[in-house]
Formats: sequence, C-alpha cells, structure tokens
Amino acid sequence: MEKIILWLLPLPPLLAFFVILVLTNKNRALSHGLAIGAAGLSWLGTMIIFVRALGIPQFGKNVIESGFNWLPTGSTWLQIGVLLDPTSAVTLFFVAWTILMIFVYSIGYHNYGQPAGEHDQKGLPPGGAMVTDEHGHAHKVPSVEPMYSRFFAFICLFAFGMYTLVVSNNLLTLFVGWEIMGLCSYLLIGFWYAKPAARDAAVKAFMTTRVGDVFMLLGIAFLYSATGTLSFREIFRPVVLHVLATTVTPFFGLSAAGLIGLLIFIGTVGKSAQFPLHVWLPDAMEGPTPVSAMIHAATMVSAGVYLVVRMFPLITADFNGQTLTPTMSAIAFIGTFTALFAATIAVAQNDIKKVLAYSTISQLGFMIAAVGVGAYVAAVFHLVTHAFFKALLFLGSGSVIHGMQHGALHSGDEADPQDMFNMGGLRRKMPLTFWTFLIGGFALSGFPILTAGFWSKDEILAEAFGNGHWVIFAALATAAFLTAFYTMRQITLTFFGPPRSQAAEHASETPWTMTVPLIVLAVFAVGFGWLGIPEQFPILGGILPNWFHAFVGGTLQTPPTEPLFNFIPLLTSLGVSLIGLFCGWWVYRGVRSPQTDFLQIPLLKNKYYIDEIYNRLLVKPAMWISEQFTYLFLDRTIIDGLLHSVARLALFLGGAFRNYVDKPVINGLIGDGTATVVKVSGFNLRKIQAGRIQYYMIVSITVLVIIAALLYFLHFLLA
Amino acid sequence: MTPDQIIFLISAVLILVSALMVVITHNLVHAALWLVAALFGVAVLFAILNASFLAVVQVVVYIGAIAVLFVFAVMLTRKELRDRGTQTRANWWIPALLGVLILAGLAYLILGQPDVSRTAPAIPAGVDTLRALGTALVSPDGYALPFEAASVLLLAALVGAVYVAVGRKS
Amino acid sequence: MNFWNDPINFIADWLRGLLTSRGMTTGLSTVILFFIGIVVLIIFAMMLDIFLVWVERKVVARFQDRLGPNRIGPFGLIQPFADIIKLVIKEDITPAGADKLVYNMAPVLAMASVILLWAILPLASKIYGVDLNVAVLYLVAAGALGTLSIIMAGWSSNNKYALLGAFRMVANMISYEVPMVVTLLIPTILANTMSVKGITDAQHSVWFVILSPLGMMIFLISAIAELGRAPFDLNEAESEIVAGFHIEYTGMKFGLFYAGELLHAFTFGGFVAMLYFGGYGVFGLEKFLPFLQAPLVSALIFLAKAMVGYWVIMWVKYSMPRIRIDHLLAFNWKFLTPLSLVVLCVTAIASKLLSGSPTWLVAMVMFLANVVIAWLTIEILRGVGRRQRKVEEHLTSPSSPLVRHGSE
Amino acid sequence: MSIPLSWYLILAAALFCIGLFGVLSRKNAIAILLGIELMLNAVNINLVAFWRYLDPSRMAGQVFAIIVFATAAAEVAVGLALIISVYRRRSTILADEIDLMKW
Repeated sequence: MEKIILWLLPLPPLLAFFVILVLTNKNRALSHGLAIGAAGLSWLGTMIIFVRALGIPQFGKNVIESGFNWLPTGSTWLQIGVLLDPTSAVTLFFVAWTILMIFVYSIGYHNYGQPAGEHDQKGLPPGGAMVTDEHGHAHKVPSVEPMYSRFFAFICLFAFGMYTLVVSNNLLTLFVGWEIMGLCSYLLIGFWYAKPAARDAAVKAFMTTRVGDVFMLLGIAFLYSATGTLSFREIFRPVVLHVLATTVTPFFGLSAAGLIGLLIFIGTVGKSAQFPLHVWLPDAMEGPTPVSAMIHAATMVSAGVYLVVRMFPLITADFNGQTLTPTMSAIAFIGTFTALFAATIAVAQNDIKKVLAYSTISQLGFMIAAVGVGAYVAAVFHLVTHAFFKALLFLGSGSVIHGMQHGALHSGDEADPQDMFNMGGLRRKMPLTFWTFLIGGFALSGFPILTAGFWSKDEILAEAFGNGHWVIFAALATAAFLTAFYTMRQITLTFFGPPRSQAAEHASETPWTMTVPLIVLAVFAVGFGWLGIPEQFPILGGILPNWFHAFVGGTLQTPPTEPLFNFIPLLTSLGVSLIGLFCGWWVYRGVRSPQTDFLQIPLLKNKYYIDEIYNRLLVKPAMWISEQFTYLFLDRTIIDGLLHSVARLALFLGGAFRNYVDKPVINGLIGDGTATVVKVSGFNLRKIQAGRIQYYMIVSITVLVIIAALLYFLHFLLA
Repeated sequence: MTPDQIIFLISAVLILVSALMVVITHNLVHAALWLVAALFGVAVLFAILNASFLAVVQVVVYIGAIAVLFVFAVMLTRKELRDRGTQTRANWWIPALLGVLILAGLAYLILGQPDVSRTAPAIPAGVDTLRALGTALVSPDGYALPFEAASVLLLAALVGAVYVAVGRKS
Repeated sequence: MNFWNDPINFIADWLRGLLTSRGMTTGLSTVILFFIGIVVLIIFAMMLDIFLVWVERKVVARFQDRLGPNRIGPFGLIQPFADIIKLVIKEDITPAGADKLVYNMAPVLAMASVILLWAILPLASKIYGVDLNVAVLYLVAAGALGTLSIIMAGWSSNNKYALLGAFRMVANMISYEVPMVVTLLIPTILANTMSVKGITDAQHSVWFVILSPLGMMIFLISAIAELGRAPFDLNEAESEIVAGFHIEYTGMKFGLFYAGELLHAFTFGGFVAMLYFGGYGVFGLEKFLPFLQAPLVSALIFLAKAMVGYWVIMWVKYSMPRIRIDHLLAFNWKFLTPLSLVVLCVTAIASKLLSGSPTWLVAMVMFLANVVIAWLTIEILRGVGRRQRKVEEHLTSPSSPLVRHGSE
Repeated sequence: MSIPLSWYLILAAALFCIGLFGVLSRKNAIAILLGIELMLNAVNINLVAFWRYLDPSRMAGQVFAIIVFATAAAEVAVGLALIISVYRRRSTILADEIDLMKW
C-alpha cells in the first residue's frame, strides 16, 4: 500500500503537465484546477505516507522500499525504485507543502480573473489593462498573464521532477529528476523570453549548472563502475563503503569514496549555487516570483543539499571522527566561504529579490558547511526550516512586488517595483504580507526561541563548535550576524518609514490566493523548529522531545549523538541575531535613498566583480578562440585551404579520367553494354513478373520445398 | 479407443472436412460458414487440451468477430457473389501438389521424431492454468511486453482498417 | 447424502447404480448420465419457455390495459400449447431463392445459443450444468453464436428486408458486446474469479449491485440491446423492414426464433441476478435459516430473481419507443462504452487499494465512487446538452443566416 | 490424456496444407484470407499441443496462441479493409485481376 502510493506520488503532476499542454491550454481555470488538483493529490499521498511512516517503529531501519529491474546491463540489471527513509520523508513533507502552497499562490500572482491586457504579448510580463468602472472612470488594473496555462504546465513538470528526485532509491532516477528540474528551471527563468535579461539569465543558469552536472555524472559513472550498483542502500552497506574508502585513486591521494563524493558534490555546487558556481542564482530572479520561491529557494536548490545529505555515508566513509577528510574539508570550506561571501553581497543589494537570492546562497552554504563538518541532522534540519521560511519570504516579496505593481499601474508611476528604495511604509498598506514577511525574516535571522531558523542555525553552530572547528564556527557566526543585519535592512526599507514613491503610496493588499499560502507557510516557519529543540537546552530542552534528531538520525547506520551543550554557541547565536536585527533597524531607520546608504560599496554592490571576472576569464577567451582561432585560422585558413587544393587536384584528375577512361571504357563498354544486356534479359525475363500474388507465392513455395528437401537430403547424405 | 480419442477423431474429421469445404466450395458465404465450423472444431481441440480459456476465446474472437467480419465483407462486395463458374484458379493442381508434398514431408519429419507418440503429462496439482496464464500475460517477468505490443498492434490495425476502408470523402 | 441436500447427485448415483448393476462400464454409464442430464436441462428450459410465452403475453396485456389470454385453461395458462399447435400445423415454407441448408440451420442455432447459456447457469449451489472457470467469457461466446445465427437467417432468406434486419442486428450486437464484456469484468474483478459459482459465493455478504450499481445498469442495458428487444429492436422494426431477419420464417422455425428470444431474455434476467444480485443467495440469511440452503429452495429463489430481471426487461420493452439506428450506435460508442470503461477502471483501482479492508468500508467507498461517477456523467451530459441546444437555437433563431435564407 | 502428440501434429500439418492450398488456388481475395485463417489455426493447434505435452506449468504456448489471436484479428481487419478499398476503386476482388505491379 505505502509502496504503491510512493510509486504514484510523482505521477499526478506529470499527467497534469501533459493534459495541460495538450488539451487545456486554452482554458485557464481548467489548467490551474488540474495543476492544483495534481499537486493536491501528491500532497495527500505524501501526508498519508508520512503519517504512516511515523507509525513505523525504528523507521530508519525499516524503510519503505520497492524496486524492479529496469535496464539489462550485460549479466546484471540496473535497478530503479522508490525509497522512503526518515530523511526523504521529511524532505517529502516540506516539498509537498511548499509546492502546493506555491501552486495556489501562482493563481493570484498571475492575476487570474483579471482582464487580458491590450498590449500584452506572449513572452513579456503582463502590462496592465484598462477597465471602465460603472461611473465611467477608466482605471489601469493588472492584467492576466498571457501564457497562464503554460506556466502551470511547467511547474507541474517541475513538481514531477522534484518528487521523482526525492522518492528515488538510486542515483539514476535521482539524476533524471535532477535534470528535469534543470530543464524546468531553464524554461521558467526564461518564461518571459522576450525580455533579454530573462533570456540571458536562463541560458546562464542552464550552462552554469551544466558544469556541475558533468562532474556529477562523472562521479555517478565512477561509482557505478566501482560498485556495480546505483541504489543507495546497496552502496551504503558497510562492506561496500569500506572497500570504497580503502581504494586509493591517482587523484590528489583521495580514496575512491572521497573522489566520488567530491565529484558528486560539484553537482551540488552547481545546483545549490555554491561558490564558484553561484553566479546563476541571482540572475535567475528574472523569472516569475513563484518560480524563484519554488525552484530557487525551496526545492530545486535544496535538492543539491539533499543530494550531499543522501551521499553523506559515502562522503564520510573514511572519516575517523576527528580530522576532516580532504573531501569533507573541501565541502566545509566551500560551504562556509559561500555563507559568508554571499551574506556580504546581500547587504549591498537594493533589489528585494536579489537580497533574498544571495541570502539563499548564504543559507545553503550553512547547510553545506554542516554536512562538511559531519553534522548530518543539523544540515537536514536547516534544509527543512529554510525551505519553509525562504519560500515564505520569496512569496512575501512577490506579494510586495505585486502590490507595488498594482500601485504603479494605478498611479502611473514608472518606478521599479522591485527596488527597495522605492518602497517604504508598506506595513499599513499590506498588513498580512508585512506580518508574514516579518515572521519569515525573523526565522531567517534566527530570532531566538520562537522561530524555526533559530533552532536549526543554532544546531549547526553548536555542531561546528562542538567538533572543534573554530574557524568555521567564527565565519558562520559572522555570516549569521550579516544575515540578521540585511534581513532587518530589507524589512525596514520595505515596510517602515514613509512611502518613497507613488507606487508605494497606492500599493494594496494582494488577493487571498496569495495571502493564504503566506499564512500557512508562516505557521511552519515558526512551528517546525520546536520539533528539534536539543535535549540539553536550558529550561526548554526536554519539554518537547528532540523528535527530529531521533527520527532523522535513524537514517544513518550509527545514529549520530547530539553535540554536548555549551553556552558559547548558544550565546553567540542569540547575540548575533539580536544585535544584527537591532543594527539593521538602527542604521536604516532613517535612510531614504541609495545615496545615504553607507553600504553601497562598489565592491559589494558589484558582487566582488565575479561576473566580470568570469566574463573576462572564460566567456571572452572562449569567444576569442571560437572567432579568431577556430573560425579564422583553423576553419578558413587550414581546413578551407586544404579543401581548395584537394578540389583543384580533383578537378584535374577528373578531367583526365573523363577523357581517357570514362568516355571510351565506361560509357562505351560498360555503360551501354550493360544497358544492352539488361534490356535483352529484361525483355526475356519479364514474363515472370506476372503481377499476380499467387503466382509469386507458388513459385517461392516451390523453391522453398525444393531447398528444404535438398538440405534435408544433403544433411543426411553428408552426415 | 478411449472417449478422448473418439472426441478427438470426431473433431479432427470435422475440422478437416470443413477446411476442405472452405477451400473448394464455390459459394463464398458457405466458405465463411464452413470456416466457422472448422474453427469450432479447433475450439473443441483446445478444450480437450485443457486450454479452456483459449477454447472460449477461439469462439469469441474467431467465430464471433472474425467470421462475422468475413460474412460482412463478402456481403459488402456483393457483386462477386454471382457464381462465375469455378472459384479456383485454372492451375489448381500445382498448389494441390505442393500441399500434398508439404504434408508428406511434414508427416515424414513428425513421425521420424523420437518420442512423438508420447501422451500428455498430468497438469501439476494446485496449478490453476487460467490464473497462471493471466499472471504470465501481465507480469514483467512474463510476457507483459509482447502482450502490450499486441495491444498496440490491434490499435494500429483498428485505426488503419478504418482509414483504409472509409475512403476519401469528396 | 440425501435427496434434500443434493438432489442431482442423489439421482445420478441411483441411476449409475442402476446402469452398472446391469454390467455396463463406468465410463459409458457416465457418458449416458451426462446425456440424460443435458436432455433434462433442455427439457426444463423448454418447459420454462412455454410458461414464459404466457407470462410475456399476460404482462404485455396488462401494460397495454388489456386482459391478455384468458380463455383456454385457468388464467389462459393453456394458451401457449394452443399457440404451439398452431405453429406446428402451419405450412413450412422455404423460399425458392433461399440457401436451404443455412436457412434451416439458423433457427436451430439461434435456439442453441440460448440453451448453451443454461449450461453455466447455477440454479443452486448444487444444481448447475458445469462450473467453468471461464464462464463469464463463455457467456460472450454463446452470444457470438447467436449473432452468427442471425446473419445466417438474414442472408439465406434471400430477402432484402431480412438482410437489412440482420445487418442492423449484427451491428447492434457487436457494438453492445463491448460494454457488456466490460461490465462482466466488474464482478470478475470483485469476485476474483470468472466462475459463476465463485461470483455467486463472493456475494454472500454484500451483493455486487451495491458495489457497482452503474455496472449493473450498464450490463442490463447492453443485455437488452444484445437481446434485440425494445428500445433496441431495430432488427424487427415492423414499420421499416416488416419483420427483419425472420421475415421469411413460418411455423415452428419462426417459433424457435420467438421462443429463443423469450428464453434469452429470461436467461439474461438470470445472469443479472447471478452477477449482481447474489444469485441463489438471500442477503446471507441462509446462514441463520438453513432450509434456504437446500438446493431446491435456492433454485426457486434464483428463478424468482431471474423472473424479476425478466420482468424489468419486459417493463422496458413495453414502455420505451424504438430508437434510431445512428442514435443506437452513438449511444453505445460515445456514452455506454466510455462510461463502462471508467466504471471498470475505478472498480479495479478501488478494489485493489481497498483489498483487506472491512466489507462495509469497501461497500461504502465503492458505492460512493459510483455515485460520484454518475453525478459527473450527468454533469457532463448536461453541459453537452446545453451546448447542443445553443447551437440549435442559433440555427433556428430569426437572425440565423440559414433561417433567413430559408424564409426568403 | 491418451491421445498421442503426433495426432495433433499431423492434424495441424494437414490443416496447414489445406489452408495453403486455399491461399494458392482460390481466385477471390477474401477466400485467400480464409485460407490464411486456416493456416494460423493450424499453428495455434501446434502451440497449444506443445504447451500441453511438453511443460504445462510454463505458459509460453498459450501466450503465443493469444498473440496469434490478436495478430489474426489485426490481419483480418486490415486485410478486409484493403479488399473493400480495392473493390471500391477497381470493383473486383479477384486476386488475378489486381495486377498493376506487373511489367
């Protein structure tokens, strides 16, 4: 029963994708009804199976798994199947919730129910429609998205990819889901394909993640050749892991497990936008906001972390518990560096979504760093809580932008609706959005005790501290401080103070389809953290059992122990979040324009010039090589030159042949001669071609009988 | 002579006589009806062979569907029903000779095989052949793929037949 | 073993003892016993058939506000015998242009296709012909023979009305075979067997009509179409093609067709009872009242249920007008077949998902699923109807170009 | 089951040859199809007989027979459609007269 549900989970969105694409493209209501119905079915299945999984004692040992032979590879089979263990169960839980909420949100975001705009065209965001009310006044109101159904088809396909990835029991189908999501990310970032920025961002995202995917595929191939299987539970058997950990490879002295882990981790670097492949994620904000929330905050980028979490036993195969292995060091370094690096960029961004994008990169860095120091449960915990509050924040920012656009259309203000310096005072205009955004922001900053972000981030810090990684701890604490700072900066600029533009003046609250998901996600952003309060936490510890740790920790062969409680990390995380929040409010309470913002440092504002460096180092040389070297030198000079001389030679030889061989010998003797022979024989043989089917059959069967008889007798005569 | 053998011989005679009538009778509708008789005999053989499902399907598919289709086709091409003398080709003796030759060859080969007059083993106790057949048809380890391919073939034939037979509307 | 508990085997054993005591081999006596059984079954069916003629005439009379046969015998019960005598002494005509052999074989085959069905009809848990493991398919196979007999009759009569009637009938039967087979699969899925006895026994606790009311209705409709009775009686639409495929038949040959149709209708009433209404069972009451398990009593119960089914078929026949041939085929292909496939899919999925659940839950879920399907179907039909009406209104409204053109 | 396997095989061979004779000798295209049906049934008899006599626990023979049923149904449907189409264009279904492919 559970197995059947598990198999069926990804299917409804896929079916909805095809049906919307093929049948209901014209009908908006039917399209979103189908999409949400499909997401709802998958959600329902997830909830059923999640509740059932909770009832299984020792679930980490008694997982739900089902598989079958799929592709014959010589003497063995490539198996595919589905698997539900604690880690994938909690992942499935948040994936189902966020996907369903974002589907619902998309209805409102794409202005369902509004008239179509007069000047709207496919590939561009809707530009508003003029309507005349009963008093005869003409208003400009938001208009419905021209490619409404297509959007729902794409996100359905995306949901299929995500569900496939999470329920997979092997790297192969996981990779399939991974790539489907990559495709959807490309399609949805470039959803408004007539905008050059969106188009370029889509290509950039696709190309950048492809770099990671190639390495990941290499890793998978290596793993398959080394173990002969891609199923997680096969690979994670202690025997296999031991063999992998003791095999030495010629690369940097890494063990096979380490090398495979590193290669697969590079896939994560691409997908989860870690330094140095992080450049695509900020640009990806060109897509519609639900896409940013779903793909680029809650699910797809989390999939990268999910992958390293999945491969955790492999990565830590040769980990002795004290010194980090080279692979783990690399992972921890990249994660920590990205967390700090992205946080510094985020403080200088003015675009409301860009801030969140860098914040996402930074938070993913936290998780990666947690995996790097061996803090399995902390990474999963932060993965789940982050998905909830970051989806909430993105949806909130979408709601803000939507409200701003409404105000802009109403007042005719041309101001950029995404620039925070054009906002201000939205607290009163959009109270629901404000409160939920505040909850999300506090969760992101790790506001103590109440919010989920506090518990998960605190656990990461405690693990880093407890395992003695001082540098990582310090860097992550700094990043956490910056996080709180820029979050409060964002909230202050957006919601407090007086309105700084006409658009902000006339902004209005968004429809219920957008606010209800906000409220639901806000509940999770607060409440989910209480499931993972450490046992030894003063006062609160022990009131609620640390359910999350016990449940998720059971996935591993040897369940991890909680780190020893220590006041230093606790005070640190308390301090950085409160001080950061306070500073953010203090500094920006009076800032009115970018000129008075002292943090508009060019270095940070321009994201450390990484895009420019890549452009100079990679794109330009590649263009130069293709233009100067390949085209002008290789193609035109050498290859064409060769071809031309060959052509000249051939021309000469051809002339010679024609005059001395072709005309007399071939034409005269062979050509005409053959024709004559064919003609004569054809004339004589055409009587056989009666055109009567039975005649042919009689002849062929007669011949068959004769041949059979001959063979039979020859066989016996010779034998 | 056991009852089995008697029933077998009766149906064998029915099959062969009907089959002969199918190929030599002048009236096409009679030929189609004789075909029904021959196929019915084959269904009886299936029943003797403990293949009850096939026996019934033989009646449903062949007699119910194919034979009806034949009769329809014969009637739709009604002009050909007028007896134009013989329905057999002038050189019918060549096919007849071929048939006899092949029959002789086959019989020679069959009777020359070792153990060809064996009798059937008992069906193992507890084996429900119908259930086993159903499982074999749909289980991936069995014949699910050929089964699906056959269904696709039927669909293609259906579409093709409709397309070909309906003709262009001017 | 005694007569009350197992009458058939009781008599069979007695006869076998009688035969073998005269020095006959067991094998031969078994063959003879089988023949006797077959003959007895056929005689029983034919006697029932004679009774059915009376029932049919009585019921149609009441539907048409008449008295019906009431002269010969009490309540006119002897009337059918008078009918038989009349049919037998009529002139037996074989038309000059007819194909004699085929023409004379057709009525026999028509009757045989019905009698064949009786072989698998389980009158009681111990009274039945055979318990085939492919009985449900056998039902369809026998129907195929009926189709064949009609083609033979229509073609061999050398009459264009007969041929037209045969064509219509065959188109009808082949089309409605599809939903019928599909709805036959529903009890098969629910009972996990194709054996009619297995299906009957599976309905001990709950009749399949509760689990799949839609399946029952579709089966009943396609069974009526399969019988060629009103409203699907295009094969003998007297206003168009006189009497259809049996136009040339007289006397007892016509009688065979007529009796075959009546018995066929009753048999299908029996199959409805067997497949969906628990066969010879009575709501599981037989567990508490053992005498209901007695074969003769349960046979009576079964016949009563079959009679109810037969009565419903008659009810439909005498209160519905005949429908047009294109409507008949469209109704099947565009409505009944898709609906039956949906019901089958839902039943299959639901019974798979609910396997192992308590019976009341299964019954409730299945029933609700059927209600939902029915509701959706009605909604869709309403939408389609509205659209059609709109088109028609548009075509007939004064502003329509067609109407204006026509009025000028 | 006291019937020797050879009986079935000989019967099937005879049926096959009769069908072959029909295919080769009949003028009418529909009659040719009838012959093909006889041949297919001969094959089926063999398949089922081998299933029953060699290994009744493996269902290969019956499954093949079912596939032959499906193929036969498809073949008849397409074949008859072709014949009707040909008849409509050339108003003949005599195989000898359908000879556009000759020289």
